[in-house]
Amino acid sequence: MKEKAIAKEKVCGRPRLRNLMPGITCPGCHYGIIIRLLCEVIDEMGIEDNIIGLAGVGCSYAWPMTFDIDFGSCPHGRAPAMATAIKRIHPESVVFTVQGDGDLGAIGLGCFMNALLRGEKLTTIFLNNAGYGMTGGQMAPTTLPGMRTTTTPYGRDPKTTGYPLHAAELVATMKSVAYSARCTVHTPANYQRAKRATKMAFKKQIDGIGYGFVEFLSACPSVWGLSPVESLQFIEEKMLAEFPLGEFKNVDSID
Amino acid sequence: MKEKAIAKEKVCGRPRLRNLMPGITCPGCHYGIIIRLLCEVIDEMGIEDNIIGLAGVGCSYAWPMTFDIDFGSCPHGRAPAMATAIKRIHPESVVFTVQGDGDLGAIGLGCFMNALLRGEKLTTIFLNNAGYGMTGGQMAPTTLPGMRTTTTPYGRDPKTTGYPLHAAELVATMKSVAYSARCTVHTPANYQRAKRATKMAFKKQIDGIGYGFVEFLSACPSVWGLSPVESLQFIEEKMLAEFPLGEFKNVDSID
Amino acid sequence: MAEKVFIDGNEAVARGAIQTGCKHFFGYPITPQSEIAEYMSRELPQIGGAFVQSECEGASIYMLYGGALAGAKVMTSTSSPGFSLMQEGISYISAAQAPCVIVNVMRMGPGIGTGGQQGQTDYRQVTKGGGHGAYRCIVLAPSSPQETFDLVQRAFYLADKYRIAAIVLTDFIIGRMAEPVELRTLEFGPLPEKEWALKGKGGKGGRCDHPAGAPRFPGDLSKGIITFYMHLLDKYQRIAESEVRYDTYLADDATLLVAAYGSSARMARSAVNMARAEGINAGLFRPITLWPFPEEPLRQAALAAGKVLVVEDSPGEFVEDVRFAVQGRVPVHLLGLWGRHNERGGGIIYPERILEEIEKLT
Amino acid sequence: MAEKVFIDGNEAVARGAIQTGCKHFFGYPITPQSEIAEYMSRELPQIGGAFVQSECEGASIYMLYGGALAGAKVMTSTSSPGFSLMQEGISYISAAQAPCVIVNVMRMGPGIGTGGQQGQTDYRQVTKGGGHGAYRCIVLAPSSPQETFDLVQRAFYLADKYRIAAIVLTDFIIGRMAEPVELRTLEFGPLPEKEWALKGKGGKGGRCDHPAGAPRFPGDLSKGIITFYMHLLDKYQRIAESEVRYDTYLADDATLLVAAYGSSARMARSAVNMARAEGINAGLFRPITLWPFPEEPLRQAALAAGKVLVVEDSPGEFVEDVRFAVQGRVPVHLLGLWGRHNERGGGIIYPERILEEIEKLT
Amino acid sequence: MDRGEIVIQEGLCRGCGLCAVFCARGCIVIPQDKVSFKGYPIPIFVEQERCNACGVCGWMCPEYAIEVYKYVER
Amino acid sequence: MDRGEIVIQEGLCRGCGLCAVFCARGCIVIPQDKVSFKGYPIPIFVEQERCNACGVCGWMCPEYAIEVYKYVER
Amino acid sequence: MGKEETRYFELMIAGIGGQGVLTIGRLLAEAGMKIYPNVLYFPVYGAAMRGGESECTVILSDEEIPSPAIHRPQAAIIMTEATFLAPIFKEFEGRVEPGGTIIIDSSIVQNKVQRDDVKTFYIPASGVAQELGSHQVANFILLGAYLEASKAVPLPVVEKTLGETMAGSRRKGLLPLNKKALRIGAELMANYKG
Amino acid sequence: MGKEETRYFELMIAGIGGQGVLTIGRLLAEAGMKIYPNVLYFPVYGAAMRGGESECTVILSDEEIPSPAIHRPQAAIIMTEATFLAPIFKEFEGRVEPGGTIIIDSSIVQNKVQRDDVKTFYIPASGVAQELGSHQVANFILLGAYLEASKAVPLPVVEKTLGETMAGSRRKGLLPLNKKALRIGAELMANYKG
Ligand SMILES: Cc1ncc(C[n+]2csc(CCOP(=O)(O)OP(=O)(O)O)c2C)c(N)n1
Ligand SMILES: Cc1ncc(C[n+]2csc(CCOP(=O)(O)OP(=O)(O)O)c2C)c(N)n1
Ligand code: SF4
Ligand code: SF4
Ligand code: SF4
Ligand code: SF4
Ligand code: SF4
Ligand code: SF4
Ligand SMILES: [Mg+2]
Ligand SMILES: [Mg+2]
Repeated sequence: MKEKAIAKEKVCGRPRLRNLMPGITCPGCHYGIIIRLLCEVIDEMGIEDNIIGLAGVGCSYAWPMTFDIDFGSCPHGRAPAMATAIKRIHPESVVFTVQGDGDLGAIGLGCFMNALLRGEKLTTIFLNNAGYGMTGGQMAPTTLPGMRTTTTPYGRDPKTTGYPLHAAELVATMKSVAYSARCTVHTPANYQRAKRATKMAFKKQIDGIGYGFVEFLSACPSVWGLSPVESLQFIEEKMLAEFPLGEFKNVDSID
Repeated sequence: MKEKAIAKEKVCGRPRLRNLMPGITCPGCHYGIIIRLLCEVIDEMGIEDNIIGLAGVGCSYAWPMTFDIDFGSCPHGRAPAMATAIKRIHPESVVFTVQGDGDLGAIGLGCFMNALLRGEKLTTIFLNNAGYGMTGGQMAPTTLPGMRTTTTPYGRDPKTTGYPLHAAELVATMKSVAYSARCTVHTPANYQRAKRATKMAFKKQIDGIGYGFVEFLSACPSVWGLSPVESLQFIEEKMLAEFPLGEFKNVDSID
Repeated sequence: MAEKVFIDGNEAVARGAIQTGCKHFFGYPITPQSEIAEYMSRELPQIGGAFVQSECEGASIYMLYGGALAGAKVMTSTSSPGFSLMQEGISYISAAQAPCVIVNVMRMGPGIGTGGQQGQTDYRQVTKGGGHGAYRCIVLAPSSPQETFDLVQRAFYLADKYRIAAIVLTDFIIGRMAEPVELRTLEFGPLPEKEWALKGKGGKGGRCDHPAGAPRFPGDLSKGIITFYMHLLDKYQRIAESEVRYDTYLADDATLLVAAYGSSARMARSAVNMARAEGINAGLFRPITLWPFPEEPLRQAALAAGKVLVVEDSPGEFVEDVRFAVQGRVPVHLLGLWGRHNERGGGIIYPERILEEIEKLT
Repeated sequence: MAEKVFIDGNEAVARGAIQTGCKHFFGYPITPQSEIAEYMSRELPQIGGAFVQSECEGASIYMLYGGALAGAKVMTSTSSPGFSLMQEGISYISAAQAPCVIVNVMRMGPGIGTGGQQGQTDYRQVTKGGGHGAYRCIVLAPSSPQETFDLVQRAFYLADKYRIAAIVLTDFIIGRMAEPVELRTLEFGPLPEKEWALKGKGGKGGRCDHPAGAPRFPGDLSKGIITFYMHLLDKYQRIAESEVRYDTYLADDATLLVAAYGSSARMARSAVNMARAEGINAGLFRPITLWPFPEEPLRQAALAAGKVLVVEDSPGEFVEDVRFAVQGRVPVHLLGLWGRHNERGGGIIYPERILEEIEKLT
Repeated sequence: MDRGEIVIQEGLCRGCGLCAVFCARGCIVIPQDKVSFKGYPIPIFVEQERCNACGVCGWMCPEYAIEVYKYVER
Repeated sequence: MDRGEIVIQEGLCRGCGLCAVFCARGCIVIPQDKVSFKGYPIPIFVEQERCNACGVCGWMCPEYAIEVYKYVER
Repeated sequence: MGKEETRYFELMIAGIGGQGVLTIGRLLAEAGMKIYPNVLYFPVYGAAMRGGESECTVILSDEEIPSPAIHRPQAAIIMTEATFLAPIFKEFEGRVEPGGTIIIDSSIVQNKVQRDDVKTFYIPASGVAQELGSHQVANFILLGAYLEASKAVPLPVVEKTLGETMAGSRRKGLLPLNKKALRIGAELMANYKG
Repeated sequence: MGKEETRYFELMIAGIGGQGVLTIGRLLAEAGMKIYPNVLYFPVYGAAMRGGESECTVILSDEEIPSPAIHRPQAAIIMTEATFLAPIFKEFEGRVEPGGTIIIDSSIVQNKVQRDDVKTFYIPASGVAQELGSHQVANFILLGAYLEASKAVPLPVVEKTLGETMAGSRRKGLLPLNKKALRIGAELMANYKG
């Protein structure tokens, strides 16, 4: 057998649209996995030449440098406004935003909701890691009740800080939205489901139907104070209990 | 009969908590009716001594001067943030905001939604007149599809400007909200229903249950380009078709 | 001669922008400039452009930023409180050196002010950079609808030439007064391609617009903070050397120099006429660019006259730049908003009042 | 002597505020000052106060405004981009004359800047009023944790005394460097009752906080725009006369005056020591209040020395106020951020580099 | 016997006509050719006999220009 | 016959351990006492025989530190 | 009424929103543009939609016009006593320059001018307008009166301009009534007897 | 190592986030506070949570400390070769003042100091730490080595301070290991042979 010519075929490695440079996330952060997913989606959909990304401020701030596509960065929370203008000026392009749960859910909530209200045709990748990673682990609107963060040192108390934002469900209530789903990449099967959802969210834009939105639950070992492996379990047990996965809206025409 | 002593009993007039000064709204504007309603509610609930109002910017900007209660004015859209601080500092008081559909629905949407997310115990009176009155009749997030305004000169086109904001329904989806309703004052019967709803929205705050929200559909003859009487009909035929009346949430405890 | 129309300063803004090729406008209503957005909402859809009514001035400036990065000629307009809300965005625009035009039709006072009435109390926030990071914007202050029409076109040119935000500063008076305006197209010469614009990489390498990302152009923040600022300083220096604009009126033989900009310069000009009629040799110095400030020409004119009277409808902001220029070498007097004929929003510093002050000083 | 603790400038902000009676804090995370909010989130609930994490700096400033109108001692803190977002709110606060304290722990650069690193590039936005309406805020610039602790207390006092927003301006260096701090309570004397505060009318007549509403206090905007501004100008004048603070070091016999504030003043002080060791009579002038600016004392010191070297970690903002003060009567040199030892965010203008410049000038 | 009366304050009325619409008993009319000293069409209380002092016209007047009085015997 | 192999780039790996978790065939282990030159615990490909080159470890590696190769006969 | 030999006219109009103050001001300016090289129209109005202070200045001149704001106008039309904030009549009564002209809608303004160094005309414009069928055309009556008194722009030029500006408008049906009001105003002035 | 007759110590520590650079810097400063009237601790770290540049300065002095930032420190501990953006080793190798001290974690940093006007100590701290059971205590080993070399603060004072600061913490179980690492570092330095 050994004599037979054996060739190596690459099954997996750095995705083609991921620039060659080290990542700058913490060990075990799922952002890297989501970047792979996005690269694959863009690649497989054949839209790399006319896609434009806009990253919010947060641990995803460096995404513009890491993708081999046109990719801008935005002031904290303002990606939907910037994306709006770009899409209006280049309507033939595919425009998406990448935003953390602080970026979209707190400072940028008004900006984002108004983009939905205006009926923009955009796609948003929403990174829900239940906290502010970049600035050192403060509470985000998505922080679970009882969870300790640097600004909820005694655990998040809904009496004084409210309940978690359920973005995917909220988005689904808006008329101009064509697609809204919540996904994770914390298992290979979920990775594949998330990939399909992401393609759908782009397709709704490309087909001119409406807004496409995908919320990713994403492990943040640093803020959660857990190991990367414990974080998988945390998603499974705690995050999924608060944030159920699923498609909350998927329509092919609006009105 | 004429000899009998006949006394006159005042059935109706300027409400007690309405200061003696002329209003500055246009003829036929329903804001004046809603002011009466609020005065009566505060009076009847016996809360005038510890209620604090905060008015947004819009045609309701002058409300602080017209009520005989503590009443502040806010930067455009920011009443919920100001109210938050005041309520946190004086938790025993009743704090409410009065905001137009531009004030709350556009510039202030993020500020408002975040107050809901933080679980504030406040009450909001939302004035939906389907446009920007104060600045001369521009489109608001609540403007009806097809409606001409100074910034939708060819009629509001959902393709480029989206669909109307349904605030009362949206608010009802938020967990920390105890009460949400949509009312009108365009008939005496509706006036009474609206009064009951408003009392309920204050009561939820006073009982510490959660946020209370009342949306008022309000005639704006100036922006609508209709006479006051035609405006009543417009509410009946057009506004109610887009914005159904009703209670969308009414709970006595949250979690 | 091009067609002449009777339009006000607000319409002149909108028409000037369209005349020079602007097809995308982002704005939020606020008195006294909502008419600009309204004009755009009527016209832009007709020429294949887009008018977007933003949900607030913050959104306007971020849309403007996005539009500038997309490579289009873009504009927004607002009035004072709205301009305050734009400061973070202007700072980002300045860091990214994204060319765009911002119009501020000032109204009086801090806070809600006096309900969209006359005032010139945005001088510092507009000229000193109200946002973080020690950047500069070009500031042009027209004093008539015609000049507004022309300067808006120039603002677009300067924005593209220097990759900078260019601000056109008018006010209630200039915005609403109507005069005949000649609809001339100004030609300024060729401009560089915007190869840095985000529009889909289209076969080329992906462009990254990120301060810490791959360098996109000279002076990109990613090259390091010193390189970045030296590039900016050099650019600002070039602008200061080439783009200073001002106007003088009877200043050559003046023994009293009145300094005023924008609407106040109109009243001041009348006052100078009145003074001349009385035999007082008054003259007028009117900066057209507030940044770069015509420091040297003003100093020369002030030294020649020996005495300066600043007129501004504010408690005194522009006067600081005049004092800076004059360096204490001749006396500088201020007639601020207390010169108004009444307390209300509609109060105005009339030429008669300026004349009074001129008489006092001579 | 009060207890001495080893804390950094950020903790000194939080502790100083609590020490002087602040129980309500509103803030949003941003590097390099999130530690202030984090400290407050631990401590305030324990003393019956409230820490509210706002959703953005805009919300922080409007909460601060609300809190000030409610009559409480309130504070927020942020860093540069966050301060830009507060400009509209600060303008409203200034119009309502609502007393409050704002802390800006500066970071470098416009836009996203250099990721929360050292810089002094907010001078203009903080001192010139980045919002609309030509208002003023008191600006205090400490250069150590102890001074931070003390000046925060003073800021609360001044805010209440003058009904004004008082800003404490620190930066990455002052915010994060730790030194022993004596936890002393400063006493400044009695303050007026806040009868204007909104807290429910409680049997009295309703209080209206509206610019065009029933007059609440002297200088209320409702009294008319001139009255309002004359009141403000008078107040600003009183502050300028009574509250100017500065520090000098070996300035009396100096033949070269180094002018620097905040963190840069620390490096400058080392450089002055080095220069003295070399026999160069250098001295230091350090403004503590950036507004009111110590214009006259600086002019005197500069004239006496004959030469000024400004050191600031910026492309040149503070230097403008120095030039304004000095009126061109002695030369003013600038060592700006190009004096840093490297291009990165962590670049610093070291004392050695300042000394070099001092040597060049002597 | 008349059961009550209403008093319209011309100085406050802005002629919107809502009172006339909402008086179920038709007691109020607005002759469009009559204008108040402020320049607004002015409502007239034409049918006192039918007025039952229900107060509705008063509530619904956005300007609080109407006072409604009920006659009560002492 | 081995069906494939994986290559772990030590310089990219940050020792999160996800690859070990997700390899359903147990081909990867992370001995916590071994540290890479960057200071992170390093995974080891211990069971080549069982690897079916499914690629999962590669997908799920947040650092793209793993390349997976399938052997194909020519 | 012109200053020196060059032609020069100034008019201020003051009233409250809804009375058409700005409509006739702008109309006069646009008509003036057909005749004068320099024309200026400067309106002042509040932020609220209806019923607030409304005022404008029109200047027609052979020479350059420096200040858009005139403290002591040649002529004024006064359409209201006062607004909530501003004592309109009092203010304008005082401001018109000596020798100038004040035209008052005497159906609305009850006050009388106390000065005798100005020419004052009390025109019951709103009353007459109501008789014409719409109190909304009082403004045209007053403009007609001014045109007759000042001769700033010939009435036919104003009528022509009015026709042009109303051509595309939803209100163009009102054109005949507006023209009629202009003429009646001019007649009232022509026949005016103190 | 003190300057002139008054006591004066400067130390800079540089590495990447997660190595405990700031922990030992702050510990040294707090211990120093028990002895010196003037103490300064100045950390520099980026905005990202883990793995970025991390650096701090500690100054202990009898005299007032003007500048918190020291360009040419007396002594430096270097715990990494370089970060993504910054050539840490190169930079600090050059910056230490002539006659000063450089202590290097030689398990991590492969480079050698090229200057001969400084005292250089290559301590295989991470390696030794791993042997001790946790590569996380390399920082304490290096601090122990510095204390031995400089005599800036007696080891027992540092240990006592460590005990105090860890008292309330979740990590207080690590105290014995940390102390052990300090002592081992001191020993390695005491027995150091070029
Ligand atoms: C105006 C402004 N405020 C605050 C910040 C500081 N900041 C940077 S990232 C961030 C939040 C990040 O949280 P999130 O969006 O959840 O992203 P993550 O880091 O969790 O990915 C904040 C508050 C900023 N950059 N700009
Ligand atoms: C920051 C800011 N932007 C814009 C404005 C101008 N403005 C005043 S009221 C208003 C909108 C009012 O609309 P709405 O809230 O619907 O109130 P309405 O007048 O219809 O009652 C706007 C845009 C402002 N005052 N402040
Ligand atoms: S802080 Fe959290 S989200 Fe940010 S890089 Fe680290 S693990 Fe990822
Ligand atoms: S514009 Fe509309 S909302 Fe405003 S006062 Fe007039 S009718 Fe009322
Ligand atoms: S009180 Fe009732 S019945 Fe009488 S006029 Fe008013 S609405 Fe009509
Ligand atoms: S409802 Fe009031 S304002 Fe309207 S017409 Fe009747 S009395 Fe007048
Ligand atoms: S998943 Fe990647 S980074 Fe994590 S341990 Fe495995 S190879 Fe290393
Ligand atoms: S390729 Fe599949 S089987 Fe092979 S090591 Fe990776 S996960 Fe395991
Ligand atoms: Mg997050
Ligand atoms: Mg509205």
